[in-house]
Amino acid sequence: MADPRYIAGKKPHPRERRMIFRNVDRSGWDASIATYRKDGGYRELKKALKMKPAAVTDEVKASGLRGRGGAGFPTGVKWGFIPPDNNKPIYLICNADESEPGTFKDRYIIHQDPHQLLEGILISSYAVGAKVAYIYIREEFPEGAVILERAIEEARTAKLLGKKILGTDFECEIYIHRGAGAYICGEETGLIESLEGKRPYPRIKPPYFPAVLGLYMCPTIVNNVESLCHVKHVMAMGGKKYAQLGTPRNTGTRILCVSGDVQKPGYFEIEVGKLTMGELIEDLCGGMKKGRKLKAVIPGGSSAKVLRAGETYTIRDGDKEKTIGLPDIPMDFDSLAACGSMAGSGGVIVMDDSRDMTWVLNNINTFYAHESCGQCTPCREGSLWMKKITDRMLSGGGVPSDVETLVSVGNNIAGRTICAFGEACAWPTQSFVAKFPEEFKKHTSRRNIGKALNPETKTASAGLGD
Amino acid sequence: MEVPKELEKEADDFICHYPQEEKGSASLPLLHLLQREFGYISDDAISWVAEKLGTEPIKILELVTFYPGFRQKAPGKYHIRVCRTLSCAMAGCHQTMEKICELAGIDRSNVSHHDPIAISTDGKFSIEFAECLASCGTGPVCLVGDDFHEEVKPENTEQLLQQYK
Amino acid sequence: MVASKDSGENLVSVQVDDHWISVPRGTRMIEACKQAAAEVPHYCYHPKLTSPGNCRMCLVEMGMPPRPSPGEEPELDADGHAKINWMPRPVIACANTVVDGMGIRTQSLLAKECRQGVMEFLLINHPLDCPICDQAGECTLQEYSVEHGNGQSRFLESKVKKPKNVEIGPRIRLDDERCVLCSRCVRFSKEVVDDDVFGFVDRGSHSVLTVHPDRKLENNYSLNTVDICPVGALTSNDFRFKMRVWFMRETKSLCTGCARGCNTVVGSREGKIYRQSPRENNDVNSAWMCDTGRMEYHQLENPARLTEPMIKRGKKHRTVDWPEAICRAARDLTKFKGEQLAIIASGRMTNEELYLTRTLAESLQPGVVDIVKREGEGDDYLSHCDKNPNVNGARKVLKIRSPGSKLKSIRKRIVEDKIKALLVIGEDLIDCGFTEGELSSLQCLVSSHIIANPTAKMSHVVLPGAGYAEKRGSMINATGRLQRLNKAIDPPGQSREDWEILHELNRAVDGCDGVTELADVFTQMASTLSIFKGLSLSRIGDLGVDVMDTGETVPLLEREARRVSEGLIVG
Amino acid sequence: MPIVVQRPRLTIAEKCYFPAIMKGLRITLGHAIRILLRKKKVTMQYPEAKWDDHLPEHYRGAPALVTDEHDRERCVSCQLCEFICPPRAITIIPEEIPAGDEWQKVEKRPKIFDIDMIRCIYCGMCEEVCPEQAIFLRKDYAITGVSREEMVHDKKKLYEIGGRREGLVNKWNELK
Repeated sequence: MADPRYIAGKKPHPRERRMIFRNVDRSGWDASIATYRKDGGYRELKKALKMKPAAVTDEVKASGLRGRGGAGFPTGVKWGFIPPDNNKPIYLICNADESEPGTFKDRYIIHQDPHQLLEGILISSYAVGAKVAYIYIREEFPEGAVILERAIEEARTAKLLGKKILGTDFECEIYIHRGAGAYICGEETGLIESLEGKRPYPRIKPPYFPAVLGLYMCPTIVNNVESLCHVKHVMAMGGKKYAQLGTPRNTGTRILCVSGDVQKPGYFEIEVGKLTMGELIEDLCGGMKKGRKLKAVIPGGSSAKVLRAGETYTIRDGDKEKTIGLPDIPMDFDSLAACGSMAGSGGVIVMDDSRDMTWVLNNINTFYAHESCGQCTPCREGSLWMKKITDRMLSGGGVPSDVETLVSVGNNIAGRTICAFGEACAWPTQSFVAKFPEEFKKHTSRRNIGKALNPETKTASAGLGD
Repeated sequence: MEVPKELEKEADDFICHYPQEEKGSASLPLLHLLQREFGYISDDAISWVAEKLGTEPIKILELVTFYPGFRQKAPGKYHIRVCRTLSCAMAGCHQTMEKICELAGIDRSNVSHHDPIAISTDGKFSIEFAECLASCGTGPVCLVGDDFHEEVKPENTEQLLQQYK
Repeated sequence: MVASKDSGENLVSVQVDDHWISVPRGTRMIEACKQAAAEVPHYCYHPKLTSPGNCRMCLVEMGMPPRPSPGEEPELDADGHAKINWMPRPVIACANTVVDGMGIRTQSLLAKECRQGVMEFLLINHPLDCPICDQAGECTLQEYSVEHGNGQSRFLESKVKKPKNVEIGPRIRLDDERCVLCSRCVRFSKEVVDDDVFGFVDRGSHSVLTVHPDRKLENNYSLNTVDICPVGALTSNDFRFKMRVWFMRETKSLCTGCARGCNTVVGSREGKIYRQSPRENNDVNSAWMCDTGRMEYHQLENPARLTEPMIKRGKKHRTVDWPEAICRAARDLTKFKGEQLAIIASGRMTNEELYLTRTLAESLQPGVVDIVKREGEGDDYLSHCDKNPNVNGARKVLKIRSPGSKLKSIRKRIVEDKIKALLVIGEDLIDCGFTEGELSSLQCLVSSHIIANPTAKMSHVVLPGAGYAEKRGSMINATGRLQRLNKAIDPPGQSREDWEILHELNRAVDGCDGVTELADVFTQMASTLSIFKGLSLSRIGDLGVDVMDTGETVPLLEREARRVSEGLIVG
Repeated sequence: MPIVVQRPRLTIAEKCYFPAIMKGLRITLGHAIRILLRKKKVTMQYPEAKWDDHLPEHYRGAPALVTDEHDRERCVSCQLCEFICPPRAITIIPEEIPAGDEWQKVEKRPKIFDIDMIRCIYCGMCEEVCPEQAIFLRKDYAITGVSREEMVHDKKKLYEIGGRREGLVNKWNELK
């Protein structure tokens, strides 16, 4: 494989290490199977089919690959949860319901390199023993669904799908299932319910762990698009070699999506942990906008806790503890968790000093109030309550007790809901209020009561969950 | 409601994607088909899907009202969905929204949670805010029908609307 | 461990609020807490339905014994139990099952905070209309808000508006603002009566319970959803705004609508019944009953109720006092013997009444004794096709082999003028195919009814009886269970409990029957009939006892047992 | 838990009661002298003369129903007054406000609301318990009649006595 050439102006940054995004923005590249095969596509599938399924799983386990959807759970371990004595059909679901605000990596994989995803799905299906795989793609990607549909047709024609794949006994079908605009379908049990044609109410765990009682109450593996693509590269490199990428507990590469107030927002595939927040913002994104200073960063999609410029964190470096600032945080799962936030889905949202944090929180709260499925009490009632409080603050009706109420509502949601959405909607409130108390006080001080501090609020909330 | 033969055939193909006893799984695909055909999901469409899948109509109504992707009233000829989530909001989606409404002659003062869509007086455009469209690096973004548009700053809106005649 | 020594194979030790108890393996945490007298508040959990865990009210603190590494001995506390590692996150008690050595804290700070938080969330959008709401007084939202609520609201925003006063079926009204979205009604309709008509529309805080406009909630079990609704979201049109629950006296009784004999609670105040709802009995009706049965009590309010004994003079009835009526009836009946006399009793009578009819028959020596058969439509749930509540009683006490088989011959012999006198208890013969001509040819027709009917009109002596909720007694249902009927209200006017009427008749005919109160009748019955051996009216208890094996099963109970064995429900 | 109250220790003066008796006599004497000097009138020529103008705001006369400023019935017939009434003087039969009625939102109102003034003891519990501020004890105290029936105040009569009382009530409050 020759080193790819890229479209002018879209050349990857030298600090990047492109695996998943190798073919994104590549000149002369298209989404067809011919192009993909010319570049060595489906070779890894062939390689995997020569191995025992368990051996493939072992490779993935050895690679230390962690799920790229948000929780960072080791993929190989997840596969291992399927009961060994199972005699029901096994399903694999590709979670292409990328809806965490700030994350936009799946779009490029699906649009520009759909066969990479299909190959990843086929290898994974082989490993877990699934004969049917569904790609649950969000409704907001209509074009992506068409491209994947076409890719599946091509793969079928090329006998890479159906029975006797590549002349072996392995059989597998991949179907596209389009969502209809619900963030909660990114939660795996919510997604499964949605796929079953029900309201996507997440299931209680226990007893409904997908690997045991998943789709149609059969063992089901749900993996993110990026994670499944990584499987292909794990096969290509071998698990041990793959594990050498990145840092020991945070292996491989991952795609960071940067948006917000930086010069050059975009996507960057880096080795996990080999880049710090400061380098990401300054080197890869060209720094903050002119004349503006960094104020805050949400490092892993909108539900991750916000990090404030100027804060210091204590993280472990081997046996030692060290104190670092925001720009020094390595972009990996464990370091970000140690700093009180999370790597999540890799969506980095950067905010400069022109941003009103109450306004930002209100925007996030509006999102979560709109996306709460309404199944369980704390999230259903609390998400809208938090939004209403920030709405009122912005329109000049804040009262001093609001700050305390906001935090306590958040505390009453986090950890007490059926699914992780509870945390997702509570963490922004908890962290924003804790880290920018002066901004919230500004909206609730008696001096400012009655003054609508942000004229955008009206448009911002109109029509969404009032 | 008259469902064309080809559409019914397409629906049957979708149903085959799921195990025989789990026909309910095809609810979303079927609703997508009907919305593509008729522009929105009517009461008849709900009954049709329920009958086709052998389920209660309420179970389909549950889905239609849950997912913002389904509309229960006819949109304009071109339906615009402007992303309003954080990155796009920071990039100025609210100004974009205002500008589009101004150019297309849409009054959004009456939209509510239950009726988020506003239609232009000439019926050509309809608009609503959507949650994250997952292209946060190139905001503000919007979908016009199935077409995706990036960096729709207020100054680009006129050009955008002109593409739809 | 000490606990595992004395606990059997299928018992596990669980610590609830610092006390160790033993419960069967697979018990839900919430049930274990209940056994330890630490009631955990809940809304969505119902033992007869699956647990979705959506209300989050039953959050408790949970801890597990640590998993010791191989070869290592677990650290023990003073009681000899392994030390519990408490988890930082609360868990729901309704859907999780206990494991050996588990610890549950229902009163810890975390558990209390969780409850308080959930309570606040449930109340912020709930309307403050308890004065109007029928659920007030038996509303768990009210009860728990007193116990676990904040006392004051921090909610400064406007509440979410939802549909109110929605007609979702012929018998039920829905108020969505009161709904806490616990989904009990949804699950009941789907899981128990296979009528999946409920659903939630919209989402998030705007979620609304509803039915499809073309598919109403009209199955015959719909009112059970009102019972299990923990708040006042679903109200019964029949009971709506009629009476506040705290005024009502509750009487444990039976439904006499069919041979199932569903256990009920009758709510009454000052001589008027306001509602009848099911009472849990896992051998008869689980926790449910049909709508038809619930409405049975309305027959007692019939404006045509007979309230005074009457004697026919010429073509007209005139009211008389009881002694006169009884005396006349006894005198007339004793004129006839054997072939000339027939008794038609009813499958709606209690065992005691049937027994007194039997003793009466022993004195009067009638040629025929029969009851009227009452066949109707049954279903696959509870409703039985035999609409007589006590046919098995009639079989055992009156020794009737084939109910209703002799009516035809009675008619024939009336026409042939062989039967000249008839004693009818609780049945309208015109309804059973007798003609007015036939009845008018009788020389003596004595009948007892609760509502005026053509038979009463033809009778020479009319004795007003009591409806099922106005008397006591026992009945045997379709599956052979002996159960007790209790008196909720007094019979209206001069009308009397039927056993008293029969007792008086017996005395008038025979002089003495050794009975002073109802319990005596049962005692006599128990000494005569082997199936009642060793029993007394009080010993029957609230839930009844099995006295016969009829070979019949209850379809609904069988399905319930299956779901219990699959671990889907607690049962 | 029982609370033990300590008996106060009395002084000798207190134990012999004499100063207290003297104190009482002094007060009585004072009143007597003032009346003799016609400084204060204590007897009123009822019913020619009445106390009506001097009745305090919290006077507990006949209980009555009130309407709000829009002449809307405040009572929702929750029957709490009926429940609390110590002599059981109140009888309420509720009814549903029929569809199409202007105030249908409230859904429920009393069909019959009777207060038996022969039984009423003017305790004011009904006023205190009312969650909708619909029943108040008014200043009417001379309730008379020539038959038992006349002494039962029905809904019409109760509104007549009660009149109007302003202020927001829960059931009309959109926020509640």
